[in-house]
Amino acid sequence: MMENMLTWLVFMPLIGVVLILMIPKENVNVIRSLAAIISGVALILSLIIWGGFERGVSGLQYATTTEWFNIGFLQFNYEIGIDGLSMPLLVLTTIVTTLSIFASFSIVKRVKEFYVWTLVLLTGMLGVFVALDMFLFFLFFELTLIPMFFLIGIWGGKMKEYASFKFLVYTGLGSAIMFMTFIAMFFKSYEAMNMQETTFSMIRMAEIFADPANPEVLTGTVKGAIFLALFVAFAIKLPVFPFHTWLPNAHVEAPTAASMILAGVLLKMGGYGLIRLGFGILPDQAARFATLIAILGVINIIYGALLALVQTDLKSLVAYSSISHMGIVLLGIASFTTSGMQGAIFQLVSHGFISALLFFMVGAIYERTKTRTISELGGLSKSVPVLAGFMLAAAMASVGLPGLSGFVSELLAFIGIFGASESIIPAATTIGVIAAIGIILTAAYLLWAMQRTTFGPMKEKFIGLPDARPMEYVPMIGLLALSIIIGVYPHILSDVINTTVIDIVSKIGG
Amino acid sequence: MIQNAWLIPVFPLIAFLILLFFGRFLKEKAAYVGIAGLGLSFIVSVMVLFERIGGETYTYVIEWITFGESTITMGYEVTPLNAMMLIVVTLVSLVVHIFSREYMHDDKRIHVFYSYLGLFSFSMLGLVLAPNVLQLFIFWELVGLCSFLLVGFWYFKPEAAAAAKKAFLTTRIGDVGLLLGLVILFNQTGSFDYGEIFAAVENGLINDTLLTAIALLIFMGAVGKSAQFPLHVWLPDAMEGPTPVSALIHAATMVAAGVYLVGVMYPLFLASPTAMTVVAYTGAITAFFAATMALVMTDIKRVLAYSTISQLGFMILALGTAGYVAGLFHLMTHAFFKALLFLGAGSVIYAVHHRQDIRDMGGLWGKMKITAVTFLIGSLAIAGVFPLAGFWSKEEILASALLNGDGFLFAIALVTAFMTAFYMFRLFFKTFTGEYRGGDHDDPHANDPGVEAQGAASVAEADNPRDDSVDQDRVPPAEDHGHHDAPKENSGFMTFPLIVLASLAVVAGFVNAPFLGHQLEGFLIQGLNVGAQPHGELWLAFLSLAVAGGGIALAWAMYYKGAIAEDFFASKAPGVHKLLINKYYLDEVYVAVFVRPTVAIGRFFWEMDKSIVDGIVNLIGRSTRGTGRSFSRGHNGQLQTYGLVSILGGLVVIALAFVIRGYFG
Amino acid sequence: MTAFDANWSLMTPEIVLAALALLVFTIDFMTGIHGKKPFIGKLSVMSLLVTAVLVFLTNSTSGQIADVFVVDGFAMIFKLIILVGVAMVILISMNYLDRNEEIYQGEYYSILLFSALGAMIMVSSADLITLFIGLEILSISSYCLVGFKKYHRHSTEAAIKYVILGGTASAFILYGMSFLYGLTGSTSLRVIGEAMPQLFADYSVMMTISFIFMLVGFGFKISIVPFHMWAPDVYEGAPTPITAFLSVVSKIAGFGIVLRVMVFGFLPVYEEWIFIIAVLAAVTMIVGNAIALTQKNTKRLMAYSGIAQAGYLLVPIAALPFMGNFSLSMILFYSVAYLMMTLGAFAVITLVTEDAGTSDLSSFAGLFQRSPYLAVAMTVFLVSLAGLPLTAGFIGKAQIFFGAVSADLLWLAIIMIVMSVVSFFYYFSFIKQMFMTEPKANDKELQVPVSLSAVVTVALAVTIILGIMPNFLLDIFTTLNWFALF
Amino acid sequence: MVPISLFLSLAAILFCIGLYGVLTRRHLVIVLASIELMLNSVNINLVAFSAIGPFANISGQVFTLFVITVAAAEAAVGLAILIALYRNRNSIDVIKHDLLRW
Repeated sequence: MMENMLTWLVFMPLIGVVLILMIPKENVNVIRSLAAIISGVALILSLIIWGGFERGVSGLQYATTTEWFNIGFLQFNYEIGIDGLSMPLLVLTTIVTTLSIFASFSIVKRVKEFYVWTLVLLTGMLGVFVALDMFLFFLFFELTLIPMFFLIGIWGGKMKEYASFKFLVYTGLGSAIMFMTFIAMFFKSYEAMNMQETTFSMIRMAEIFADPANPEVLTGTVKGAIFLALFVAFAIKLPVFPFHTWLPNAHVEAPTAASMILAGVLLKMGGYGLIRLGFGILPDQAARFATLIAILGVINIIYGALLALVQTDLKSLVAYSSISHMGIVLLGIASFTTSGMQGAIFQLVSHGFISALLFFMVGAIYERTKTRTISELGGLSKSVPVLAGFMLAAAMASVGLPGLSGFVSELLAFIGIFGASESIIPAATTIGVIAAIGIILTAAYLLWAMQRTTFGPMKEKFIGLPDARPMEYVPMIGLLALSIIIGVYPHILSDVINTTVIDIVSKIGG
Repeated sequence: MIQNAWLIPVFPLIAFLILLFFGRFLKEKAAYVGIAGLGLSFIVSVMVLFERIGGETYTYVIEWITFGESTITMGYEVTPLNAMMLIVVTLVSLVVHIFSREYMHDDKRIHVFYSYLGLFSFSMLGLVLAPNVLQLFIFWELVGLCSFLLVGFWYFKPEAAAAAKKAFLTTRIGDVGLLLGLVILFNQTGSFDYGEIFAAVENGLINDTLLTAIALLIFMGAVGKSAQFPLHVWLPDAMEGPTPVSALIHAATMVAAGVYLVGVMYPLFLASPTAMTVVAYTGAITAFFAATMALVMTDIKRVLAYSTISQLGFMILALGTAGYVAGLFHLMTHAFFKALLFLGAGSVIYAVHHRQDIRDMGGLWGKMKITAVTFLIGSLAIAGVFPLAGFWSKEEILASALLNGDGFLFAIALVTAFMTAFYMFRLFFKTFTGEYRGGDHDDPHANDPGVEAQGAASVAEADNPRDDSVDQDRVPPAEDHGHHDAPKENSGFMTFPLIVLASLAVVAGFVNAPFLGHQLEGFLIQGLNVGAQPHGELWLAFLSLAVAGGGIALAWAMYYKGAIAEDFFASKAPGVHKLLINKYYLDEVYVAVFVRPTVAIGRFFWEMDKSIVDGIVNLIGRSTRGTGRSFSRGHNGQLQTYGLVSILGGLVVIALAFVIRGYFG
Repeated sequence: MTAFDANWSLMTPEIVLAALALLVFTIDFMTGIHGKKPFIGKLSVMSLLVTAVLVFLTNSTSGQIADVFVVDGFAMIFKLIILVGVAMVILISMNYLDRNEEIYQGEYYSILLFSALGAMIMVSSADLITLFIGLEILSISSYCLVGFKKYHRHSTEAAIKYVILGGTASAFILYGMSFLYGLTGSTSLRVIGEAMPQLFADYSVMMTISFIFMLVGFGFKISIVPFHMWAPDVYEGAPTPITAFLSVVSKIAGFGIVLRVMVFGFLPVYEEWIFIIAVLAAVTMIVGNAIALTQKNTKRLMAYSGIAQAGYLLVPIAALPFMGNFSLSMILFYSVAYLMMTLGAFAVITLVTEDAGTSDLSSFAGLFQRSPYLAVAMTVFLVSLAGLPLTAGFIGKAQIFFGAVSADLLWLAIIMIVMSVVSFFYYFSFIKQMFMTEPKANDKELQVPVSLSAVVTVALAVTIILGIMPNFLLDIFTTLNWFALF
Repeated sequence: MVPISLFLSLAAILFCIGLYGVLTRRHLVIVLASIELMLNSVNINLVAFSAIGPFANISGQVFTLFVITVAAAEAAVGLAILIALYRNRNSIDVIKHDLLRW
């Protein structure tokens, strides 16, 4: 059981899908509870894995490999395992999904399908984080595409079709680039090993790229091109300017629960892929392009923040804030320091919770007020004090207030970028200082938004709005508590991550 | 007990948590929860202080985060400085808690108020106890959050909401500098612990340029938090918060955190002469400009706010001129008398039905004896009259400015001291002497620039007729307070704190009085290498007294006696007056220089995002579709066209084979 | 070797099928021309399945008849695809025919059987004449089938377009063939192939023209751009099951002969045509996908989709000289995948468009509410066509992609994958209609006939199984003796 | 002896004429006839190669017979469809049959 734990975890939601399919769609409450139970079981499984995860041990854990199928000499394996990088994200996925299922209890339209797609999505996301075979990774990566397309397309807002298609085609393009790159990597590694070895294993691939039998094959140009292609593929998902434009559309139109998952987990797949594949397999190229990545990170931070500042729709404000926050991830990984790398991973996790909470709050407020336009809101602290309070807390977490998880990641990322070696990023200090402006801008747009929505005189039409329902407390308290726990005592996360981070960074020699 | 110093912040935290979860059931009783929490904290603080004076010390840390080989720890530590600060914070916080019991009792959200106060006390005490500068920063930000929450406590007032945002954002600018400074410092020293940082500084591990940069960045944090020029603009606006909050946060404790920060990082600053100069000049300029603005303000709280800025400038000036003890000593005394003044102001405001304009007051001496007397003590203390607390500390600051050798700084300090005495007594005389000018008109100065836009609060309130229960700070006090028109003394909940603070304002100065042997100095500098502390000679004390006396006399002549017309200076130099009334137009300048362009850039980028970045994406989509559509035009239903296309296609293929490949000739 | 020495038993499946087709024809005569005849449909399916079993059995004795007719692994797989395909088309047709009484059912089935026969002969042929005969049996049957709704204006218009353009294409093929014959003196592909390098050296212009004429003709049959113009019109006008037939059976059989001709005839001179094929593949993928984006008619959309898919299938042909058997494996795997997903999709389309009375895309509106099973199955088919993972289409495409990269056709591989992403758009617009649009007010729950749901189920199962465990099929391919002639 | 190139040229010319007819004539019967013309040009080719080609043998003539047969079948089907079309549309003008397009 222990060694197949990950497999159980990944495919458990599919069992849930089968169970849900057997329930008549009229039994809405049964379906809802079942979905919650299934995701809860996944959450418990992931926590058991978390508990059994050995700290301070380098390398993979819970790893298994099984031959899957082959096309000619191409052997495809079912190879999974986790390390300190994927472990937190795995738990993040189950938590955010479980809470988003709680958050979606207010959905009344086509309930059965909703949970089927959510659970399929859960399998895809978990699979992405455990897959160690590139082909498998790609499969799971793509598997997340369709459920999200449906979640946006069926339960979305006015422009749902545009948004869902844009999401599908845009991120589909990213996946296509990723696939091409994987194939290129495969062939180059094959060639580099003098046609003696074929592998899709990320682990083996990293070894081959580090120490090929035939170094002439893997020239700097080839590796550089591969790295850039990987970067673009994941940049679309993360998203990185200028590949970000699908995100606001998708977020604004998606239903609350889907937004939570989209911002909470799906974007993280981009960052995860970048670290796992880009930095894990091609550390030298990552170092070579570190400056570019750092600059893009800064652009993301500033650009996202500036756009968030002028949004008129609360949800798109949060969406742009996601773009801004993902810049921190880029900044952290580009620094090639343990702190920066850890900051990036912290940011992935922390933003997962915070953005999910923000989207949930926006969704809850929209559900009551029927508007997301900032200028039409106001005085919510008066009409729905609990919701407004959590909204404010979420905004503060997003601002990066110490004691909440966002601060830790920002701190680490900044320590990273300022500590970046001169040989990797020449103008690290300048980049860091510009990025710091983003902190002010973040505070500006979020506080301004809070001033205009939760503060101010209460609007006539918002009198008597119902405040938070008991079921809504689950995601609100859950997400905020997690953010606080990580913010107050980040050690629980850092002792899981640290060894892996040291491994990644040590590949470039410090 | 010193091992249990962690209890000091924990009591308010528990109070906060209790009020957060059960506050709505406690209502007014919430106040007692808060008071109890702070009371316990205060008791523990006193015990800790005595043990500390006895020489005990204690540090406790746990691992907070690990990355690579580095570990950051968190914990608590008791040093002389923070032992002193613990007393100041818990004491002021306690009296403010007590004061608020009466001041806020009509507010339906009193439990929320007390929970915020609890959170603030927790954060401020955590800040003080921090054993490393990162932990300090963490609590530094948390007190900022509490300030935001408390300034915006009456969030339904647009001005309060705006002020809260402004307070948070402006200090955030400084905080970013501080954060960067810490980050660079960490990368240089590998630690956030004070000890290791100072060791690195002493051993010259950091080069001078970087050291100066770090010091200045850290100082940026202090500038923001302690409302120093040019980031002082938030503090006057923060007066939108309830008055007890102003007393606690925006006079006694949080705003002093910047000074405290410079204090705890003092060895770092000492190592960089450039940084010290910048610190000194910032302090001096702030002290002076804030004082000039305080001269003309007519809102009682704003006068006090500018006075606070000015006094904080004094402290910074002292630190910048090597007067380590002088600055921190003034921090302590100021905490007491400024809290006293604010609470006194609160008492007055409460009594005059929530008017804040001093032109609507007057003649309160006889009506509110305790308030008036304590207010007078506070005013005397801040003016620096012997033997009150302010005298001792201000004298030391002047000494430090003088002995630093920069005559300019000394001159500014002296002029500012004069202005301090003047504007405080202007305030005192206008408020407590003469005829009571309130009662018969509602808000005569609503459009007066002196009250400025924030005075429009009562206009905004008209939009919210439903806020009757919450917006008690603005409603006619008839049914609320039980006193209709004539102001009268408030209950013991309000006067007791005044008396406590007044006593302290009288005696606090003696802890470092020369004739008692500079006890505080001996306590504070133990184990620290902060250089010899400057002490003035006797003539300086007399000069200081004379200046204070001059200021008081001028105020007396103008506002009590009427010997000089009140608008004497205003009419002589209307331009200057207007400039001061409008606070040097700094707010407008900031809006024009920073806010508007940022928003404009944001708009521009947004347009660009929609039209170019996303435009290209959509264009690719559309053009693909357009290509498809144009291709499909070929399918016109005519089979002969189809044939023709195929044949032409075939010919093209032949041509391709012939020409491009070139194989076939 | 004379004709009488030959091992005629190799032709058993064809002979049996011909006999059975005639039997069906005869029974039809005897039962009167009008009316519903479900038993004939069943009989036809049985015939095809019997033939398929025979095909499978005869494979153990691979060989050839006088360089004219070969039985080898390659032929077997194609024949199985054809037979299963036609069987599924018939199953789809049964319900369709009951709704369209103008169609004479007996004739319809027997002609379908004859077309299957033609396709089988075609893929087994090793001789230009056999090849031509097979091709024409298939083509002429197809002309008839397209025009089967003879009182229907679209159907007859489609038929006349098809017959004229198809005839012209045949003429092109023949004209090209005539030179091959003339310059080698043989119609045997093996002989031609052996002589080919010398021919190209001696008569390069003539051979080029000959090759390209044949390419134009074959290109027409497999509808590659720019010889694809007929396809959308004919697909749209034809009875829907026939559209399925054309887009699957006819096309795959066409690929069969293209491969035969390429492998046997032109492989020695691959340098001359590989680039042309690659360019045609690229153009086909681009144009097919681009036009498909704009389509609102399901059948027409599927026609362009089919064109695009033909482009994908051309890629391994361009990679053939480098990849050899692997290329064939790719083509066959993708053919099987294509057969299943396309026929599955057409099964749904047939039912839905017939029920709605229009083949507009909007007829799919709210299908999920009307028949969840069909909608989900259709989604799987479309996802597979789009090439998303865990479906046969993905594995097929991935293989082709691998092949293309291995063969240094990276640019083609990139076009292919980008065009796959473009195809998301129109495949998912079906899905959008099914799941995200409310059904029209008067649309009731859809009754799914057994035959049709059988087709859908089989197609669905195969699509998913091949997507998850492609080795079911791939392992068979590795054991095959592809070509008996070499 | 007449060189084979003449036959081939004749065939080519016939093929082109046929093709031209297919592509330009508006009368469907003539279009069908033009296809026959193209097929017949193939026949000329085959017969010429069969008789005086570099590798003259009988296969070409056999091929020709098949082509003729198939052409007949094709013409039959074509005409049948043409009649059906005429019944439906009352016209056998090529350019009027464009219901199916775009």
